[in-house]
Amino acid sequence: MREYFNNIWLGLTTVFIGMNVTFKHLFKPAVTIQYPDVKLLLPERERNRLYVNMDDCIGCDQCARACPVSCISIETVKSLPTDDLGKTSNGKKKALWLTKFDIDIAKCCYCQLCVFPCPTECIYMTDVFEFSEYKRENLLYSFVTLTPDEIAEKKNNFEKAEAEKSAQKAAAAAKKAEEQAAPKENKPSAEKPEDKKE
Amino acid sequence: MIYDFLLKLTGSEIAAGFIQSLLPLFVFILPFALIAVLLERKVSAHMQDRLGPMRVGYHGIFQTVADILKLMQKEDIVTDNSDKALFNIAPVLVFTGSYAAFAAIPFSGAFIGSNIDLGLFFIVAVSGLVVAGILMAGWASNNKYTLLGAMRSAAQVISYEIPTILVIITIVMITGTLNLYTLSELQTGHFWNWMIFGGPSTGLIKVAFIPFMIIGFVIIYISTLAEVNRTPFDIPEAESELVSGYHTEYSGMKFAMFFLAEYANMFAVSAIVAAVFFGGYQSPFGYLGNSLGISWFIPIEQFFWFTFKGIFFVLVQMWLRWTLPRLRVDQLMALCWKYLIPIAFVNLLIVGLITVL
Amino acid sequence: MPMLTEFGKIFIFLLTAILFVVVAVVAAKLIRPSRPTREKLLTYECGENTEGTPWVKFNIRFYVVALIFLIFDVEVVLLIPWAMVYQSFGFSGYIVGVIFLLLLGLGMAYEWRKGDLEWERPKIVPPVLAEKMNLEKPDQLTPKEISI
Amino acid sequence: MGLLDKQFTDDNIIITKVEDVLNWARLSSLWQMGFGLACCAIEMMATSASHYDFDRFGVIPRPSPRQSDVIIISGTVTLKMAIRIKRLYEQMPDPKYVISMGSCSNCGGPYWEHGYHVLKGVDRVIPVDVYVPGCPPRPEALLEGLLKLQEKIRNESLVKKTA
Amino acid sequence: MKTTEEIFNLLKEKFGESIIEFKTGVPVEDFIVVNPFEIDKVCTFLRDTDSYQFNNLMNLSGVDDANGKKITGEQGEVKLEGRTFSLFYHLESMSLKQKVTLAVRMPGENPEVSSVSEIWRSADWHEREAFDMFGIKFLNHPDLRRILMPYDWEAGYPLRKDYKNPEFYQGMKVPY
Amino acid sequence: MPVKTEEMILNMGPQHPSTHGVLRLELLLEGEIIKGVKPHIGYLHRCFEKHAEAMTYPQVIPYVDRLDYLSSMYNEFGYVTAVEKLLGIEVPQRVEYIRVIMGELQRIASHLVAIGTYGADLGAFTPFLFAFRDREKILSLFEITCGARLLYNYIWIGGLSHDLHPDFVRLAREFIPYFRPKIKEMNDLLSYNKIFVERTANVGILPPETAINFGVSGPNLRGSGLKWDLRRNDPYSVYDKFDFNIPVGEGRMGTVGDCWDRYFVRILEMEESLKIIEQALDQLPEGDVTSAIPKRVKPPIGQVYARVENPRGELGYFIISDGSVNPFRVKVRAPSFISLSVMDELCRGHMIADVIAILGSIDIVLGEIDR
Repeated sequence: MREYFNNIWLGLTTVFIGMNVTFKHLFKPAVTIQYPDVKLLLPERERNRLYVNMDDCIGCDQCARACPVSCISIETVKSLPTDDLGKTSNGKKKALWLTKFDIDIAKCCYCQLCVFPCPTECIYMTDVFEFSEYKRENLLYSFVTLTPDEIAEKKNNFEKAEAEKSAQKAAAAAKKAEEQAAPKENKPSAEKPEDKKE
Repeated sequence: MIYDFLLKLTGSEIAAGFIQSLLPLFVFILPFALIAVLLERKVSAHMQDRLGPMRVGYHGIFQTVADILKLMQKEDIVTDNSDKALFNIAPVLVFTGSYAAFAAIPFSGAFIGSNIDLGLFFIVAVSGLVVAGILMAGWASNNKYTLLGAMRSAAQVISYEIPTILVIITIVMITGTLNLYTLSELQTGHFWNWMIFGGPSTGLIKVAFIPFMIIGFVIIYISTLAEVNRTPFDIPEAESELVSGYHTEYSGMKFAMFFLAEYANMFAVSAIVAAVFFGGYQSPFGYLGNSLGISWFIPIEQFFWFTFKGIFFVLVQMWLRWTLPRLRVDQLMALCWKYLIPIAFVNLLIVGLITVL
Repeated sequence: MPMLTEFGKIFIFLLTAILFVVVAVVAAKLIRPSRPTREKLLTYECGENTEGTPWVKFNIRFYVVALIFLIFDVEVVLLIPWAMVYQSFGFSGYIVGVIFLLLLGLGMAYEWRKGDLEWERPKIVPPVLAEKMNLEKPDQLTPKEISI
Repeated sequence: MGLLDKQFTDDNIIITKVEDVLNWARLSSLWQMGFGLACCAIEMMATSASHYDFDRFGVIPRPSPRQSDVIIISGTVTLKMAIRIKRLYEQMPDPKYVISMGSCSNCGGPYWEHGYHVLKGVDRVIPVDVYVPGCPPRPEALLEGLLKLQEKIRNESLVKKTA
Repeated sequence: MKTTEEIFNLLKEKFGESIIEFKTGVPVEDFIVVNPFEIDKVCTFLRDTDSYQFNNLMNLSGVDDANGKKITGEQGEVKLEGRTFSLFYHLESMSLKQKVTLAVRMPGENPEVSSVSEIWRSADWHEREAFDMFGIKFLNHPDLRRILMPYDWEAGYPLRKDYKNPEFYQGMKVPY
Repeated sequence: MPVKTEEMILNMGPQHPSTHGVLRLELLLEGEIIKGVKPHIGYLHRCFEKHAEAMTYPQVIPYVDRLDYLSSMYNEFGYVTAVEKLLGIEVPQRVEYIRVIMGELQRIASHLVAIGTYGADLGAFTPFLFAFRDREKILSLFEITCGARLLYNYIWIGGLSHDLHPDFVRLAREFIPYFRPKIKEMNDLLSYNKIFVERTANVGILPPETAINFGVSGPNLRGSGLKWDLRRNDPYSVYDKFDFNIPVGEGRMGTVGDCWDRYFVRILEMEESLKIIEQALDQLPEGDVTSAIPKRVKPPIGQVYARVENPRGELGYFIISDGSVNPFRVKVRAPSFISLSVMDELCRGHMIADVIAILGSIDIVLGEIDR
């Protein structure tokens, strides 16, 4: 019997306590950020869309190797000694033409592992998060600054130079064939010029 | 009375009755539902430190309009396994059941759909139609969730009818009438004439009534809450258990009908509580129309007060909904059979004793 | 011209309601698309195939509720005429009602006692495993004793 | 045969007006199917929570697919789940929309390479309207995706596209 | 509190041949290699004896040792011959605060081991997972079905080192 | 009334509002009574263990994040503990303290989700939003530190990816007095509510013996009345330097080990976490957090099992190294995986609504169960 009335009492009082809490909140200002009108100031370390500053990129491929999901693909062509690619902002000399620098942002897992190894700090995460798309293909970002024609030209140049070089090398190798067992026998026409300079 | 006015205007009783029957629907229920759905979202949002609909019109006032228009565009799915005839009839029955209750509700001194003497009793009885509709919907969908939801719903609604009726009998014992119009007229004057304050009786008896009236009010409020399946009694459509209960399989306009019926029901029960305990359409302070001498203004004021009281109780329903967890089905039954009914019984006996003394 | 009774008005209310639903559904039909597919017309069960039919012999519990309700409802209905007029019979009128109510209450007490108001469910046994389990009491597992 | 099934060949002012109203209704009341898959589901919940408040856009979660308009694929779709997702999508009434949220449902995300049990992109089983990138996307990003979807609905037309 | 070595010696005394080996090394946690068909008896003993009281099975993990010879088949598929599978049992006594690691080794062709799910119920799902991922059969397991992969997965056991992914599953393309 | 009714199989999930993701429960029902529950998992099997074998040790960390996405920090913590044990390296004190602070903040955030969704499961939607509102504060703390809201990749082998943000300590100190009253509010709104108590007390009782035999750990085990917390009983990192209590279920509203106890242990644990954070902030040493990060992680041949007290229980990593830069085998002992297997035992004889209550009270995360 005691329990019976205790139940009634507890039931009513706890309901009123709860109602009191919600009633108080009815008049508290909302915490909502009205997104398209008001935008939150994002912290400086914010990790969102990747951006590559191609002016600084030396094509070292470190980011692609650090990426756990392999969403960065880089292809480079060696420049000719005559080409001047300029320097990066922290004084490194560029020696490679970037013919492909694609980031499949749809695969990216925003872990920032690619940012740390970059020697020139040219790849970094920005605070841009508004980049949804109607088509998935649009999420494949290409950062290459060269036009396709230029890329073809650079490749061509490199192949020519390589051919010359290998011809020279072959000649040199023929000279000291007894010492060195063909240090580089790769056929430049068949091989994709994928250099992994560190 | 608007009916008499319409009768004069059209000259045909059927036409007058028809127009009158449309009035609550278009003048009241549809606007009310539009407002109430928005209100529900706004109230819940502000209780949860949110804002609620903001983007459709100023502070989202057209949100419900958009919802209805969208629901009209939605495909209507009738699954292969369902009992198609019953599936289609169910929403009609549910809406009819809840709308019929409005026939006997006095919105103001000048408007009551049907001034039958059985008023209160009729409302309780006709809400049985809703149960039939719900059972039909649950059964016809041929879905386990809907069936369980419908079963629970039926068990719940019929169980909670008993405490409701018992409290109504308590009122009838004091006032001797079931007619809601008469009941409202009895409570005229100021708010101390309301039934919750002992009604029109005077003296010591009036004071003695007050605690029992309050108990009666709490009981009827809880049980009407259960009858319209609102939290904490929303187990039939318990989202986290039975997906969305008996209307899981309904889409598009038929679902909208269930939705509309639910909100209509919410107001109907609030109106009953207001009419029985809080003076119906009577103003708590006397009428502006009286003091200004504009007699035609009084019904409008009355309508305002009635709506105000109704919406107030609807708001309390929402308040409860966004505060409380829901009960389990056996606890719900236990609450009804072990707590509400015995207390209502005792209450009835005591009130009867006071009246005869 | 026949007088429209109050019940007639209610009847018109009912008709209006039905009409409204029908009109609304038909109006929606003019707009909404209809593209049924086989999967769409399957019964929804959280994305799984349904196993068995829901139309089974259902739990007796719900019927019991219905039965009790029926008894109570009918008896409560009998109370209404009494409630309206008992005052004119004075104290004796009240006593008559009380006797009736007491009988009703007695019936209910009986049902309560019999356990019909409980939801019929098996006794829940916490899953205690029968195997031997050398477990010290929790208060003995105080952090001070621990040395790893 | 309803209005939305028809494709008008000529463009006139009535059709455009009706279309505008219908599109407006659809885009303002996108009921979301309450359904989460993985990490992104938590961000989706955060989006409907107080700080970002999905309800502002008229988006409320509906537990049943029959009453929902938009399904947000929030997380990794595994092969086991893909069959169910396809069915759930099918069971939604037309018109319906799909938002693919996060890298995993866009294209398998971090699991695209070695994920023997991961579906590489939910667009292999259901048509996707908007891809929201991120892993998981910020709640704002999801809201932006929703705005993009609304933009898309706004431009839907009853008029048959010519060529 | 006993060290693994003490436990090994004691077990060796009790079970003899079933206790095969004691392994130790610097970063290696010490563990005891047990005969796969005797593991349930050893475990029952370890749990129920008062001086051990290993009442908690922390972890049970299958390992593909990938230690056999590599044989390239006709279609270029790589097969490992003579490889073994291992199972590691990490036991803990919550009352005596001691831990021990047991291991069993099974041949690669038909890996079978006695189930310990009767002894620790937590082993039930762990064993199902090992079956699902490595195809290790647990004798006397009450319900040995796949647990993570679909029940109709036919392409083998994915955590084996020589696993090859199928092209299609129920009409869905699996590779990227 | 022993009338035989037909049994019915009801699927709950994979798409269901309260299965916390993509779990499928196959309920065998007799009316409303549960005869048995069969959990079907694997709808989120993301092949973590296969991925780990193909990654280098640091690259595994982003995947580890995605296991238990509600407590990523702690997953990283566990993983790096295991790898550091394998490598045999010491990390600077500051790193340890920051890890503990982050871990405990993460514990609060994770418990908030558990409590909030538990309320939502039982029909109270407001506590859910309140919990998420407060969680948002913690997430913003993480965000200023490492830039991500949910999956951090913050704790690295031998160190941390960033040092603390200059504002972090101030904001964290502000958070503590902000959060304490919110716990009380949650108690008013939910914990002591009669309806909530009725729904959870005496439901799903898990006796301690059964819990241990099933391998249940963490708050679920403590809810059964057993004082077992790896932070105390098998201390790792710098947990031995803090003073905190281990709350256990006491059966205040019903029997020891019922849903209410499991729920309330989490509420109490949030307070304890606040205590730890306070102490750690006070003791926080200065120093460098990146100095100990090895350039190339290449552990010697060997194997290790290391465990930490995740918000959900004992999170263990079993790592076998074959001496290369890729782990040979990583097996995760996921606490929810084990906790879920006890469902069948707990649910028998209860009603449908109780399944939700029990499932919510054991607080599972599907990402971790399916891996």
